Order: sequence, then structure tokens, then C-alpha cells
Amino acid sequence: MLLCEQQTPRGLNQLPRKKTEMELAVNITLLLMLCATVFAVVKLQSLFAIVMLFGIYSLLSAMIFVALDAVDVAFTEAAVGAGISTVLMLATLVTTGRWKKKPERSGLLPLFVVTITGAALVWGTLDMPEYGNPANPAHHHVADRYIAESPTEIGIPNMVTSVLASYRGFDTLGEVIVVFTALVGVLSLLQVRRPRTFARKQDNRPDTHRRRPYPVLQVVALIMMPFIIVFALYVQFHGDFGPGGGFQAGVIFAVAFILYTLTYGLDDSLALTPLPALKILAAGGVIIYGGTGVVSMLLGGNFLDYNVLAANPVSGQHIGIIVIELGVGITVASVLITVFYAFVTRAERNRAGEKQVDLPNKAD
Amino acid sequence: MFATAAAALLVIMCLALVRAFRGPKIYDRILAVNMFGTKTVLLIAVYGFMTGRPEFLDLGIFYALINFVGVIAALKFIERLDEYDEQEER
Amino acid sequence: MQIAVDLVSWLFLSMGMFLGLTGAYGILKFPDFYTRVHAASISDTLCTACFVIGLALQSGFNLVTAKLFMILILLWLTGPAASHALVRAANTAGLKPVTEKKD
Amino acid sequence: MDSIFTDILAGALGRYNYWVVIVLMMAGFYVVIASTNLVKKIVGLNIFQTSVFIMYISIGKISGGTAPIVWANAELYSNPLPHVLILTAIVVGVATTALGLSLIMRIKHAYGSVEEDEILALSQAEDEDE
Repeated sequence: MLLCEQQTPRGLNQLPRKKTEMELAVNITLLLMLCATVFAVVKLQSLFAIVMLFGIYSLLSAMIFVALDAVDVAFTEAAVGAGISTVLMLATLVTTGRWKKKPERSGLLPLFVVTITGAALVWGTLDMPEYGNPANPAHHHVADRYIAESPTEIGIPNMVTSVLASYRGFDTLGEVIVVFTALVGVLSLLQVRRPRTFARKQDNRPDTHRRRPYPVLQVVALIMMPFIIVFALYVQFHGDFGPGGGFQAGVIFAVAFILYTLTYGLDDSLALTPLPALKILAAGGVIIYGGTGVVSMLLGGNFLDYNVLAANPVSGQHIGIIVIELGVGITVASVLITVFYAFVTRAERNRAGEKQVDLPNKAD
Repeated sequence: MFATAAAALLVIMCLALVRAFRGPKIYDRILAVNMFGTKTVLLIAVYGFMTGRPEFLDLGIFYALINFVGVIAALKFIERLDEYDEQEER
Repeated sequence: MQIAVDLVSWLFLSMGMFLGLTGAYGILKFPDFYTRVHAASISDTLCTACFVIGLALQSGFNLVTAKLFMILILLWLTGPAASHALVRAANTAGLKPVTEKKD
Repeated sequence: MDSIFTDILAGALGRYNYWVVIVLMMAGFYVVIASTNLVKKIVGLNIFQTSVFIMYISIGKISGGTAPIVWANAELYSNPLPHVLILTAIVVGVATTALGLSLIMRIKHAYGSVEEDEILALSQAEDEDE
């Protein structure tokens, strides 16, 4: 408790609190911009533009999450939507081509279905409780208890982390397993190329000027890499006190290596993070998480009951949360890096496959 | 004061959004996305001050980062895409 | 004292707003891609700095200020690099600037 | 007089978020059913998904509240439970997106197209051959 009071900047107490009207105005404007973006996505034909606008859409919705007080969610949405999903979609476009070949099929029937469904949903909202009212039923079952007691019961200021990692630890375990399963699925569909340490140097492909790397970007990326990794560690271990935690930190780690791959190429990046190690780490994170549950069972508690991990229940909760967040971070980071490598391999192979018809030296 | 700044940033974001829609070239869109991202970072900072709770600047740092990586990814992949498209046309 | 700090911070913020709006106007009105980059990227760097300094004056000296300056450094590092890469990519892809006025 | 107007306004504002969510959701739905391109369908699915996230977070918002991280001068906190649910959903969402996109790349490899009707025609032709 003392820790979080130190967090509040001292000079700010005199700042006016509760500018609710302005918050509302920001909210309304952002939502309108979101609608405009979506209509542009519906109308546009260039897939590349659609994916770029999807990036904007994600950034905007993350900003809306900030305006709706959900900072942890905003963090994750920015990381996952604007970051990873957009990058993966761009990589897919390299394989599939950038233009839609045909216009939409006749829009009338879909439009009819959509209008009917939308009208029914709007009719449904008329019975919904008013937005932002503290008396709404959604705020009065377990939520009350989480807000009132989690700071003393779990002992960490960020209630989202306590609920995520402790009260609803089962959910999060399931989710980590889903992420791991996605990796298994992606790797069974696409393969990751092994690094070519020797062939790359004497590669005598005709090097057009456009294929040269960007030296400025390489330098900037190199400056930023250590910074990003330190920031990832900060987010990982500061997640108890501020927005952050295992997912966000894992994605930031992945972003560091994605940046490296983009500027230096897949071979260098694969030499830095070997594929077998990534696979082991992805499984290792899940094992750390599940293992914490098993350890707490062996110590006489329930599965994922961290109270028994130390003599004092609160410090037991602390240990448990730090360990499972570490597991989550490791799994998410290694899964996302591997998935990205698989996508880039596919994108490059596709390009090479088209090209190598008239080139004598094969890639491997 | 912060409210005015937030309003100005929202206006800037709207204008960048218009450029992202109009486009004509893909590079215009990427430029607009980049500008949009920068202004989102500033909006997060200003919004934190506006609501009196500016501790969430970690988010801003991260947005700046993700924005950069997004732009670089778009550029790198469009490079390959151009090559690919030329191949198809030939 | 507080009033003076408020005044200076207000000055910086309005400067930032002005620069940001100028950049946004430029990105909308200029005729081709290269001039738009010019409008957006140059105003962006100073605009960011003005906003950050204006906000930092309000927060006093603490962790928030440190984070604000980290944002500033990051944006100063990434913004010009991204603009450079963007222009270079457009140039190598063969995008030509508009050199004549349209009739 | 004034109060009637403010009542109506408050009623509309109280549902504004939900209406926007429905618009977004239906736009995403439209993209999924009307578009023939598989990549665009994935984008539509993501739009649909994000609108659901906004819905949940809107339900969790409390006016005058603040982010659910303990703070000395907070009076009200927004509801942390929807945040946790959506956090989980976002990460599951990226996992499914990655899987969907890699399936699309395999489809492109197998059929040489990512347009739904072309793929259908090709697979029907294959069936007839057998």
C-alpha cells in the first residue's frame, strides 16, 4: 500500500479532478473517428490501405480504452492490434497480393441482413442500463469485492493484475494454452527457415538498389533494441503496480525482435534467437504456469492457490503472481516471435519461388 | 488548458485521418498513420494530465514504439510487394 | 510562481498546438507526397517537444517528467527515421514529385 | 424545459457507446459476409471482435471513476472484471488471427487464389474430376 502512495506524483494533487464533460467529449469524438475508419475499410479496394486503416482502428480503440479507464486493456490492444496483427496481415499480403481482384458481390442481401440485425440490437440496447452509472448491476456482484478487498487480500495495487493472475488464474492458464496451441497450429501449417550462415555472404543474386538495407534504420533499431528490452522487463515486473504484466511484456519483447528482423533480415535474427530455443521457451512458459499450480497443490492448497507458497498468504500471493506472469511473458514472447518468423519465411519464399525459376542457385 | 490541448490534438488526428482515407498513394497513407500515431501518444499524455492521473505514460512510450515498428513493417513489406506485383504483371 | 509556471507551460502547449495544426493542414493541402512529408515530419518534432515541455512544467520534477522525456527522446529518434525511410522507399519505388502547377 | 432536454440528451448519451458499438459490429459483419477476399474477411472479423471489446469496457466504465489501480485520491474505481475478461480475449484474438492468416497463406499455395468464389469453383472442379 505504501508503494502505491509513493507512486502518486506529489505536485499533482492540486490539479482539478473530474472533468467528466471533457472526458465524454473526447470519448464521443474518438468513437466517431472509429466509425469513419470502419466505413473507409468497408469501401476501399486496396488491401494494403485496408490493413493500414486497421492499424489506425486498433490505435483508436486502444485510445478509447484509455478514455474508458481500462489502461491494461489499452496496453494489450495497442500491442496486439496495432502491433502484431497489423504486421502479420502485412506479411500475409506479400503472399496473397495487394489488390482485391473483383468488387464485392452484390451488396443488397448482406446489407439487408446487417440492417435487420443492427436494428434488433439497437432495440435491445433500449433496455440496457445507462452507461457509466455506478448503480448498474454489472458493478455489483464480484466486482465490489475485487475493488474493496483485493488490495489487502492480494497485496498489490493493480486490481486487474490481481483478478487476472490470482482470482481468475484458471482463465489465464487456459489462455496461455490457447496461445501455445496457436503456435502449434501455425508451425504445422508454415515452416520457419533455418539460418543460412554461409550461403548468405556469397549470394550472387542481382542486387537491385531497392533491395539494399536501410543503414539509418539499422542504426536506430540497434539503439532502440536494448531500450525496448529494458522497457519490456520494466513492464513485466512493474505490472503489479501500474498497467502492464506478462502479456504486454511478452509482446514488447516480440516487438524488439520483429524490429530487428525487419531491419537486419531473417537470417541475422534467427542466429540471435535460434528456433529450437524459442520452441522450448514457448512450452517452458506454460510449464512454469502449470507447475506453480501443481506446487501449490503439493503444499496442501488448491490448484493455483498461491496463499500456501509462503508462510504469509500475502507474500505467497506475491510470489505466485510474479512467477505465473513470468511464465505468461515467456510463452507470449516466444510464440509471437516464432509466428512472425514463420510468416516472414513464407513471404520470402513466395518471392524467391517466383524468382528462382530463372536463377540457377537455389536458396538451400 | 489541457482540455484545449486535447481538443487541438483531436482535430489534428481527424485531419490525419482524412489524409489516410484519401490517400492517393500508399505512402500518403503510411505518412498519415505515422502522424496519427505520434498525435495519439501526445493525446495519451495530455489526457492523463486532464484527468489528473498522469502515471500511465508507459502507454505513451509503448504507442510510440509500436507506431514506429508498424511504419517500418509497412515499408519493408511494400517493398517486397512491389517486386511481387511486377513479377505477376510480367 | 505558480502563475508564472502556468503561463510558460500554456505558452509551450499553444505553440505545440499551433505547430501540430500547421502540420495537419499541410498534410491535407499540399499537392504531392514529398511536400506532405515535409509538412508533417518537420512540424512533428518541434510540436512533440513543445507538448512535452509544457506538460513537464505542470507535473513538477518526478517520475512522470522522466517518462515524458523518454517519450520525447523516443519520438525524436523514431519520427525522423520513419520519415527518412518513408521518403527513401517512395523514391526507390519511383514516385515522382509534382514539379508543375496543375492547370 | 431545460431539464427535459437534458433528460433526452442524457438518455441518448447513456446509450451512445452501445450504438456506436453496434454500428462497428455490423460493419465488421458486413465485411465478413459481403467480401469475397479472405484477407479482408479476417480484417472484418477483427473489427467485429474489437467492437465487442469496446462494448464490454463501456459496461465496465463508471462516470467519475478512475482506472482500477489503487490511488490515494480516488473516489470510485471502474469495474476491473470486464478489463480482465477482455484482456484475455484480446490475446486469444491474436492467436486466432495468426492461425487464420497462416491458413490463408496455405490456401493461396494450394489454389493460387484468396478469392472465395474462385476457390469454390476450383474445389468443385476437383470434385467433379474424381
